[in-house]
Amino acid sequence: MGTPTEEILGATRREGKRLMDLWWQEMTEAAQTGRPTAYVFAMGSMAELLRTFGFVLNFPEITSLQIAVRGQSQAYIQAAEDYGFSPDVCGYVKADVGLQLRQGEHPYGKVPRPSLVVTSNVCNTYIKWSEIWEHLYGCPVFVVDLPGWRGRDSADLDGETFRNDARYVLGQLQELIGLCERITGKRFDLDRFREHLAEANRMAELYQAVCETNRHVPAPFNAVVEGVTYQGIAHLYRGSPEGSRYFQQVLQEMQERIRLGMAAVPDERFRLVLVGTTCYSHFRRFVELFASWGGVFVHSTYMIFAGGGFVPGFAYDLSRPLESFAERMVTAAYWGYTGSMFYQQDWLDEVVQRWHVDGICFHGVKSCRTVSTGLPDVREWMRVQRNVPGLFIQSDLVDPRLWSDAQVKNRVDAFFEALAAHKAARR
Amino acid sequence: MLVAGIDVGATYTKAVLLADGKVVGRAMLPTGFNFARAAERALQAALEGAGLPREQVGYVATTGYGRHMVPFRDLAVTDLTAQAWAVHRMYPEARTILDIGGQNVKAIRVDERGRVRAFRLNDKCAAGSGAFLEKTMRYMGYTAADIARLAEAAKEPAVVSSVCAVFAESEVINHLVAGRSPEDVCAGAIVALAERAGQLVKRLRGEPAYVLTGGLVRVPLMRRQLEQTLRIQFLVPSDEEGVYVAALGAAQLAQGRLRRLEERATA
Amino acid sequence: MEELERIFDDLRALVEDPSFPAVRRWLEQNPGGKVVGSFQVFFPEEIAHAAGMLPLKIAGAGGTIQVRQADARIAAFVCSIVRSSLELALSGRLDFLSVMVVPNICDAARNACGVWVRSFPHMRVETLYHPHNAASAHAVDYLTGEYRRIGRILEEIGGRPITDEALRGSIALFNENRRLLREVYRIKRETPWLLTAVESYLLVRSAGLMPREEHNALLRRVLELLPQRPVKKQDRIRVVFEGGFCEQPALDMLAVIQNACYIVDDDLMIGLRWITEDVPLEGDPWRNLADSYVNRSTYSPVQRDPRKPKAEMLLRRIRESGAEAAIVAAAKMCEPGLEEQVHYSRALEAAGIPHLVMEFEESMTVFEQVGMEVETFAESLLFQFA
Amino acid sequence: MVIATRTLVAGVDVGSTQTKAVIMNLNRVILGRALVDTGARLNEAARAAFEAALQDAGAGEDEVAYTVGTGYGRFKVEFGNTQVTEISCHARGAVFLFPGTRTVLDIGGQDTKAIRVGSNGEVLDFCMNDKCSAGTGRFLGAASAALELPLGELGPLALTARNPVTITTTCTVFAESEILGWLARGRKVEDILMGVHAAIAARSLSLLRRVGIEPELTFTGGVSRNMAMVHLIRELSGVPVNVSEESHYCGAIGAALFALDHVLVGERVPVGAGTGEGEDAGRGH
Repeated sequence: MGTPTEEILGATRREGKRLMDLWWQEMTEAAQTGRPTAYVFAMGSMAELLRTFGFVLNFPEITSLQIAVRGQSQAYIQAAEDYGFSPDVCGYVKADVGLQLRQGEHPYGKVPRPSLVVTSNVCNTYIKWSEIWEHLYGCPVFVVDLPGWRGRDSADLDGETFRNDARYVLGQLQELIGLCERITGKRFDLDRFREHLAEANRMAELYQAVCETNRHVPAPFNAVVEGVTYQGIAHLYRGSPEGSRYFQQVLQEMQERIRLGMAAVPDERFRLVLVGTTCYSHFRRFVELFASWGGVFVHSTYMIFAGGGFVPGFAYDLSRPLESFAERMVTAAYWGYTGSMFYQQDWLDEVVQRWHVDGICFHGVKSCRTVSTGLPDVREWMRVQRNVPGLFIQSDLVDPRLWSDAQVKNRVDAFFEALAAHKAARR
Repeated sequence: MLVAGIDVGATYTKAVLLADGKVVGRAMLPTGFNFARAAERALQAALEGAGLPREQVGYVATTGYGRHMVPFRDLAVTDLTAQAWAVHRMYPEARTILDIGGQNVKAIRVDERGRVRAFRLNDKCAAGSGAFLEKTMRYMGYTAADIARLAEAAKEPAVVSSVCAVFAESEVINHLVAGRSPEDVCAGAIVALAERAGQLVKRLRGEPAYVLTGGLVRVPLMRRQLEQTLRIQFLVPSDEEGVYVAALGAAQLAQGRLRRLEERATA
Repeated sequence: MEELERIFDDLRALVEDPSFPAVRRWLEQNPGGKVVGSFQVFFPEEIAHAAGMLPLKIAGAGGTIQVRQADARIAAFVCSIVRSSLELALSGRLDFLSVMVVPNICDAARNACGVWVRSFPHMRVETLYHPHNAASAHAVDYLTGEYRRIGRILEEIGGRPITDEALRGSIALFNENRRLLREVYRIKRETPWLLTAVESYLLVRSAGLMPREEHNALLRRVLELLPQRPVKKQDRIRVVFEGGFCEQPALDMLAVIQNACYIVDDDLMIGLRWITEDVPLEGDPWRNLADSYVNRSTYSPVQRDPRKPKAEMLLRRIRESGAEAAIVAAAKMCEPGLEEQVHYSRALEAAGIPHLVMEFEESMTVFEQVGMEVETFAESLLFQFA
Repeated sequence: MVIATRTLVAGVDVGSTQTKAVIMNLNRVILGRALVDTGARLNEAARAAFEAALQDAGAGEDEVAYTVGTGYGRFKVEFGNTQVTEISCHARGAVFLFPGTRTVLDIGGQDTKAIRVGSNGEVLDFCMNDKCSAGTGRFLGAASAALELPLGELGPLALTARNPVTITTTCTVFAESEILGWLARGRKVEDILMGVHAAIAARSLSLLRRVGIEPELTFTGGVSRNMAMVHLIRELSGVPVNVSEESHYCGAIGAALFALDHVLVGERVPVGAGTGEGEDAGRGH
């Protein structure tokens, strides 16, 4: 019928798919033409800077999870284990090793070889992962070392610790620029860089606004369904006009959904926040286990890692782009990434209040120490200090062998049974 | 002069007697709690069977789980070394040996002289030993003797994909909860075990010719599955040979050492 | 030679005693003294020493205690050393700590730092970010600043300034300790039969468990006695043990290995031997410490330094120690160690060096499989049965 | 609306090794109980236990107004009316058996659960074992197999230990090989057994700590009949431990109580879980 509402509601999904396809098209072409490709990571991707040099950006975390969503991760992971990697090693890493051993043949296209790898230490495993490509391809690996949250010493943005960190990061960025110039043969274009920063500023603001819409009851989107697409686009298109345009559309759609009273999960009964990821090899099942009880995820830790750990209210100062970029990276490392990982309680506390959360699902990922170490401890803190119920389940990011359906279902069902009692008692 | 090889396993102890390189006696007994006594009894049984006196035994090599617990040994070697040696004597062309036993799965690469070049044992975590299969059977109310029969009657093996033995057992239970037949579950457990064992061979980067030993080679599905996964053909010793392979290897090694000692004494 | 045996017996008792007796002795002798704990791998203990405090290396509990309370806070798929170190604290065995520093070596340790913060509100728990971009021209500047930050914290807690003079004095003391440990490793390389793997490990590990002044005296005495030790050289293979940079194998596991091999070099407790040359005494001592961490140091899987490709460093370690083979171990659940293990074994294979790949856990008590693997490995190199 | 003749309710707990059924009247009196081995066919086990419990109660199936299934095989109680997880059921059952219960521990073959409950048996918080410390209950079965001793003898023998070994690994599979290792080293069977019990108790305690231990602590499930385990849990937790003669029926009792709620109140049985299908759902082999 083509009413405006339907256009708005359908456009986001179509546009999200188009942007994802576009990225794969770009990667597949680069695999043929040899256009310089940088491998980067979701957290601390330095996309704004690398875009200035025209690199194609490959996000191996995203390609790994897509292998799992396509239901093919087990074969890729097994190939990596045959190569020598232990069952205890990160599932993303192994899915990617499997991909590299297949010359980049991916269910969605072809992944080009890296001309450059840029990583941070926000997840220490990024560094070890990068070293695998270094061994396979002899490509340059540049670690942008981002010192993380150090408690009270990092609280003061005028303090000596922050200034020392920012100086270090700025120095490294200058070295990275030199490396990029050598690889691409292009001079660093500060004006172009500034444009990418401006786009990232725009997108950050819109992304924040989208997250905020989920404070509405019922929630207009599910942070582990639509939210995963938002995270993906935010990573892939940060610093580009497509990114800002997309989130403009998403925001519109969310406002429309709220206006129409549309809920992400019909008959929303329980509002949840997810600490960790879903298990991407059992993506639909994971969501269904919660949705069948009327449970919707209104937020997740990964929503804040996306797009570079956006810190509310922080924007690049375009008058001093590189310095501001360095400071922004340090701040993101403090609050967006490391702070939210091991000082999770403060962030959770705020989300529970502002997003009207009934319970927290902690998903321990067996092969990921970055997001999983200390989860029981945070869970206990939230229970004792804030009386917020928490569910603890375990499986993996992408390894289907670590998913045991009956165990997970048993825990989820029991959690909802208890949550129902908890809610009834509060009424 | 006789030499003896004694394989002191966790469940069974086997002894093999050699005279001039030929097997003249052998015996197998349950190990029980006392490894030294088990070794002594197995040796006695082999001697009695052959009608030979103890005094003629000039050299004893032990192998297996309890190899260090036997005070009257002259030499202790691991079962990998012993097995590799015996298999090499049986099949000089063998370069890769896969042994699927109750407690352990071992993949061994040997050189043209029967020496161990590289080896891999199953990660305990990796649900990859016969014990897992036995537990599965016991859980379903069957015994190890039913494995082959049940597996052959399977329609479609249930997928048991977990790496961890504990979860693998849960998976088995979950399959039964979901209504899968014991036949399919049994076959699924075998396929899973073959998968893990095959992975060891891959990790070792095995080369032909391949030899398959161990208690579970008698399960046809196991062998078929392995050959299919690895796209290879296995040489398989007879049941009799297979059971005594480590003890035989130890005895052969004992023979070699004794000869060397005698040469040294006469020189 | 009874003296040597007695020294090693005492050291074994010290290493296996989760109540940290040497620290308690020091506290009795220094009433009101403050203890600074540091987790693996490296911490500039000189700074704590210069602040008048006792630095203590926390490297897990091995199998000496049962992990009970820590498992309620950290999931079981995290490596043992992170959990057992926390257990030491939760069970009250580290109540004497004023400060605990957890360097950002890996994801598990970094997040465990948050658990320590939540669990011990009365202890000052700090994380320390060593540079992961060691090749950057800015790394030393940064690390100097980071060391000064730690210094400020210790000054605040100790209530007295850390003078450059005091820091230089501490550096000299620790230089001496590292020099003596290098001597121990020279003996391992040249005459491995004089010193078992367990004994040399005890000599290194104990450095982090007692005042360095005492430890230096002890090392000097041992080095004096060792050459006269009446031990027969045996026919064993010479191996390098790699994989002990963080979680430590149980003493009994080392004993099983040494039954079949001479370990002529290793990376056990590498943090205590991280700096490979004397730290200069002239100039800014803070900067000298930082510069030595970055530029006068060895390697481990948890430091990124493109100037020190780890597989090549291992090959060099093997070459320089005259080893014929390597045991490449990794702790269970240790992401960096397990990943590096793959590169190591690939490089060794390419170089044609026999090697044994194994996984271990500090709390292991059963070594049958380890024994079987090591013995088979040794047999394959040693015997020509034909 | 309750039909007059239907004055009974049933709870059927299909566990991984044993299936239990309980028949209860509207006055919360247990009239019949039965326990059968689960085996490979869960629906048959559920049926058999249900019928045996009816027989024990001297009642007919047509007298049962409502049946709740629980346990891993709860969706295989095909003749039942609804399903509730065993976490909720153990909580209800424990408070029924000991009204002062605030903390519940159940060591099962597949999973160990620690539950904190309110005075009406409602679950306030629960924790189950990590993946890498799964199957601790089954660990006793493994010990029994390795040491060739019947399950029932393990506890009493363990209590005679003088110098127990320490089993340090968390992983059940590794721990099983530790048993063999200690045997090979000639340690006494009772000392090894005590080590096994202590290891299970230590892991159970870490779960209890995650939910917070509040007296009274009630220990449910089959393992609660093991005296060594009860002794250790009491010692480590520092609180008295309730154990009922009926402890292995606790889940089934809880299920029957949920059934009773339904009959009396018409609601309160938590619903919404959908079906138990979903094995391999979303898995793309």
